[in-house]
Amino acid sequence: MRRSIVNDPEDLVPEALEGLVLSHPLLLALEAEHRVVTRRHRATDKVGLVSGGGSGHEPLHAGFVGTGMLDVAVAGAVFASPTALQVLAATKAADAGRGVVQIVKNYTGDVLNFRIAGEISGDDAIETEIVLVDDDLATDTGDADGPGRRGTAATVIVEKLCGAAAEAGASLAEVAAIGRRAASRARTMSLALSAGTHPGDAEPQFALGDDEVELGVGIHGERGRGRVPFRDADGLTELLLEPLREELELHRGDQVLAIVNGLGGTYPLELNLVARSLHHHLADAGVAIERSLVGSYVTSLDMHGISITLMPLDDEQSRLWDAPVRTPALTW
Amino acid sequence: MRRSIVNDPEDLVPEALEGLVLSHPLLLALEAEHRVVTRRHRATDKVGLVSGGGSGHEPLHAGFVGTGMLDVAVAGAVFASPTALQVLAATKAADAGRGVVQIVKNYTGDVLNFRIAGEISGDDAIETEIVLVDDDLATDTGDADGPGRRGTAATVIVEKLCGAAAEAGASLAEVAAIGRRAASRARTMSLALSAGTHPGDAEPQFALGDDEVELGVGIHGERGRGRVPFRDADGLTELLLEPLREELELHRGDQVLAIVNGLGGTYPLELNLVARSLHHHLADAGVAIERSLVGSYVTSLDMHGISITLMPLDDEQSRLWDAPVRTPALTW
Amino acid sequence: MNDQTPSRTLPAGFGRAFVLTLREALVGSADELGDLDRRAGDGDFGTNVRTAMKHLDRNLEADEPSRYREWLTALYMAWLGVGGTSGPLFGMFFRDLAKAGEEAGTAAPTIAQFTDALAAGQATVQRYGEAKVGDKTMIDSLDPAVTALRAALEADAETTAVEALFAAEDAAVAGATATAQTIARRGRASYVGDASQGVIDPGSAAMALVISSARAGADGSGVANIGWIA
Amino acid sequence: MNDQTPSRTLPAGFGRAFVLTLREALVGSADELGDLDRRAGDGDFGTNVRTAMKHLDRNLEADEPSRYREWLTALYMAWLGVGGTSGPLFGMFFRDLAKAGEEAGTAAPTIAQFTDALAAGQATVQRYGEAKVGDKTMIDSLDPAVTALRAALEADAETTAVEALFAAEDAAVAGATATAQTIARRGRASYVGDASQGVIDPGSAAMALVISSARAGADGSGVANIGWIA
Ligand SMILES: Nc1ncnc2c1ncn2[C@@H]1O[C@H](COP(=O)(O)OP(=O)(O)O)[C@@H](O)[C@H]1O
Ligand SMILES: Nc1ncnc2c1ncn2[C@@H]1O[C@H](COP(=O)(O)OP(=O)(O)O)[C@@H](O)[C@H]1O
Ligand SMILES: [Mg+2]
Ligand SMILES: [Mg+2]
Ligand SMILES: [Mg+2]
Ligand SMILES: [Mg+2]
Repeated sequence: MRRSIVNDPEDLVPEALEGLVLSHPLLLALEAEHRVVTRRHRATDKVGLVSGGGSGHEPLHAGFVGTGMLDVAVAGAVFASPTALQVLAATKAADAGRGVVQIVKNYTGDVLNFRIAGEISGDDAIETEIVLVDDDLATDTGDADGPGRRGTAATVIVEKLCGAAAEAGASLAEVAAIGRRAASRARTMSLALSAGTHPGDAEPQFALGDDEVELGVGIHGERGRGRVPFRDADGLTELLLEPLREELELHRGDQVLAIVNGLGGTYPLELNLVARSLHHHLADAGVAIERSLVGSYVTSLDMHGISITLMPLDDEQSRLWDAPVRTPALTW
Repeated sequence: MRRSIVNDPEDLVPEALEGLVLSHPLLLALEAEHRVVTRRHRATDKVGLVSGGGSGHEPLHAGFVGTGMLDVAVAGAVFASPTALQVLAATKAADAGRGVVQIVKNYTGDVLNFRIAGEISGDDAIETEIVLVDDDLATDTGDADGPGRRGTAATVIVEKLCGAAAEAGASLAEVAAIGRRAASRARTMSLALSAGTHPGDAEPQFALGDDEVELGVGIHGERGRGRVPFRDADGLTELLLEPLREELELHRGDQVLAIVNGLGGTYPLELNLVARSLHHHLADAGVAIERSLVGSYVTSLDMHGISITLMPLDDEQSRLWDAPVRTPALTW
Repeated sequence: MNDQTPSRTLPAGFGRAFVLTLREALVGSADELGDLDRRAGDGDFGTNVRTAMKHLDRNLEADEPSRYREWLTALYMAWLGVGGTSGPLFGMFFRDLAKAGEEAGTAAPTIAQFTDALAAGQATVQRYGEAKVGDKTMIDSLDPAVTALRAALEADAETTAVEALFAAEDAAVAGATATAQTIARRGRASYVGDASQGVIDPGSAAMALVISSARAGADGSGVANIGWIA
Repeated sequence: MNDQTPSRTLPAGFGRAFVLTLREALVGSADELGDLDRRAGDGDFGTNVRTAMKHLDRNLEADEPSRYREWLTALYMAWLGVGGTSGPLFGMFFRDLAKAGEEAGTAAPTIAQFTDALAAGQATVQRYGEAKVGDKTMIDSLDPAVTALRAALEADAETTAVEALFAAEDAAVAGATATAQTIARRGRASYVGDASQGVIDPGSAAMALVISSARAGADGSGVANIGWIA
């Protein structure tokens, strides 16, 4: 049984946003009515960047608002899309006259509400482009009619690269192209040893047997490719890496950006073990991890699990990745 | 039951350190034999700063190695002090000719091994000063003969302020004085809703009833002042804040540095709720949070709980706090 | 057919009457609509309807609309602030209805403008929601309503706007009740599979209330037909 | 009293014999020492002893010591690499013993130098560990050993180094066995309270093995007395 540190669960998201903004008074500002977090000092004369989605994935998205990354983040309830009206307010807040790129994880509700907000913001002569993030390899069914792959941890890469490009003065089309390229090249695999627990609930979203691992789990506790036997850190890492290597057709000499991501209830010792294992496995295959991020960036409440995201990296992407960023959750 | 992402539990700490260093190749280097993490590029002509202690508190300590903070961190097994020999190796590695400040959390084993390493490093003409961190108000018995207060999250403040002073060229005595002043002024209170689970173990370190909160818990799962009834986020925040306000004698117009720290299994939504509540409570009392840090910085494996650290802040401390820092876990 | 003939104009104050009638109808059937979504969906539709109407009240208070377009704008913005699939779809649907007031100025739109707007709204809902007739969605009452409305207006130049709207209402209610025979292929209800059989789709029922309210706004009665929902 | 008289010098090779004898004694009683710590402590002392001896073997391999000082340095560094309270305390204790070789050059220290070193080691252990006699720690065998050694050497100029070390060994073993009657006030054993009653303190037993090994290193037998531990 998990008890949550919460007041009225109804107020969780607005209170948490308020707490975040109070903790970063020089960096962030809050537009409380629409649960929109903006930079404290709005940027001028650059392409605006907005993202958002359901809550429960913190630090995504509001933790990535700041110079060099998002202009605006908008938060829905836990695991629920923000409404079109919220996204509209967020999109308007992100506009500085050069158009707005909307970075959207591929879930029906999010896509619907962002598309609608984009259409309506056209009334105010705001140009928008949607960049869809759909990196979750576990949901790659090849079915053109289906909802497509889910969006998960690659969102951080897309937000970072687009953020750097926008900051450097790229046009709406250029920023969107950079985002789409990153999204098309990044893939993620996830696994969970236990599910997260909704604030206010006592029981986790699903239960696993002592010997089971949920492979390909989603960040809302959605089921994945199936359950496989539990194994050690090196073995778990391989479970995630193998399908990624195959899908991305990684070869000796390739360079990648890697994210070893905790799903919320994973402690740093565990993440570092997976990072180590990933380095060894890829080094054995002659693939160099040129850049990496290890931490809990795209979470699913307190789910105990990990995801690995890999993206083949080119020089332009390296430059954009290395560009300065200053947000609550990512700074360099 | 919690299962851990681990290989042989015996190898957990060295493997995790390796993973950390592999993930920060430009920032960190590993001296594997003694489980010592150093800056990749050793500083010259400055006072050296070393800290360390048992593992399981990540990102403490190795996560704070880098420019503007620690030169070296040394890691014991989970919740066990590093040996004197490890600390000796770490102290030597931290020396750049101007002496070494050892930042030590107040636990018998840590104090013993750091003192011994300090004494022995005198053989190599290395001057050392120990700064003892003993901020845990729950263990303030007033008993001069006892082991004194435990050291917890204020370690981050001491490491940051000393790091900035050392980087700016302060002398051994000056750096130590800055550390001791911070340690003497900072106090922490912690609570847990559930205990952490040792890697390799299945059961958490202690069990609480559905209506119980362990108040004043230690970062190794030590018992605190006792158990109190569960309550909401605002109520839990008050539980921690009240004794701190009394001890620090905070008055209208005072300025503080605050750390809202997760103990490992607390998710960001929860931390932000506590941060919000702390801001409101202190604002009502006319006390300004001049600087703050909200995150899981000093953990106890996956313990679900929080600590609040407060330190009255003067101008010199603000300047040192604001100075640039670049480490895996803290960068600005 | 001349829409400017008195029998084919919608009355002054149509916007107000339409929106307020719909408000009453939705508030009055929110429990039933919620139950339907609980039986064959994820159960949030009642809450979504209530939230939309709360937003509507707030918008009406803040904006004090007078023209048709302003009334419908208050309605569409209310729905866009709601979650679920119904929020954005109804929002965009009513946005198209609002546009019908663009050329009308202070007057109500003509029945032809209103009919075109309903058709545009249907197209928008289908563009975003990708539902076809028979998928057990709001389209299943909207599509026959639009067809019936057009047919009535085109069949006989004497048919009044109110008569045509009665025909549309009948078609909408029939379409909605017929969804009980189908299995959901869109929205959350599609996850429950066969279990949706036998249950009226709540979105199609709500859409029928929309048509019913338009009729009641036009005929001056100010009361929609809600008794058939259960 | 003249320490340079043959009867009061420690034999050439004393360092080697002392350290290797102690190694045998500790390895041979690690299980028993571990059991004692399990009964009245936290149970890690056996592991700590074994780890120290593993480190010792590695150091001996790497450094190939020849002088007394080098043998004792290998020993003290081995213990400093061990956890628990015993690691750092034995480490600092043996460091003081190593210092006795500073002036001795290639020779062994004199028995007077060795005695002073034991006393210095006791002072260091007490400075760091803050234990008094009677607290049920390694001090309870070390303190009487040092006293007996000094007394034997001072009482009679004819007493040989070996004779004096036998007296010290007897006192150390008696001190260690007597800890069974006391309740721990230092170290992890202090947490178990009265439960430590009836159990010999493992650290005091290990310290008695140190004195025993010094005696065996001096008398050429090369075998410490370990049978009394249980
Ligand atoms: N893709 C779609 N196209 C048209 N209408 C839809 C679609 N999906 C759901 N609906 C309608 O929305 C109604 C449910 O609304 P609601 O409960 O708010 O959304 P959700 O299904 O996301 O929980 C359904 O009864 C159906 O009429
Ligand atoms: N403060 C102290 N001073 C001297 N000796 C001590 C002290 N604390 C413990 N010891 C000795 O150390 C022995 C236990 O060693 P060990 O098990 O390695 O340490 P720990 O008690 O930390 O688990 C005890 O039997 C006792 O003789
Ligand atoms: Mg629903
Ligand atoms: Mg729903
Ligand atoms: Mg012990
Ligand atoms: Mg111990």
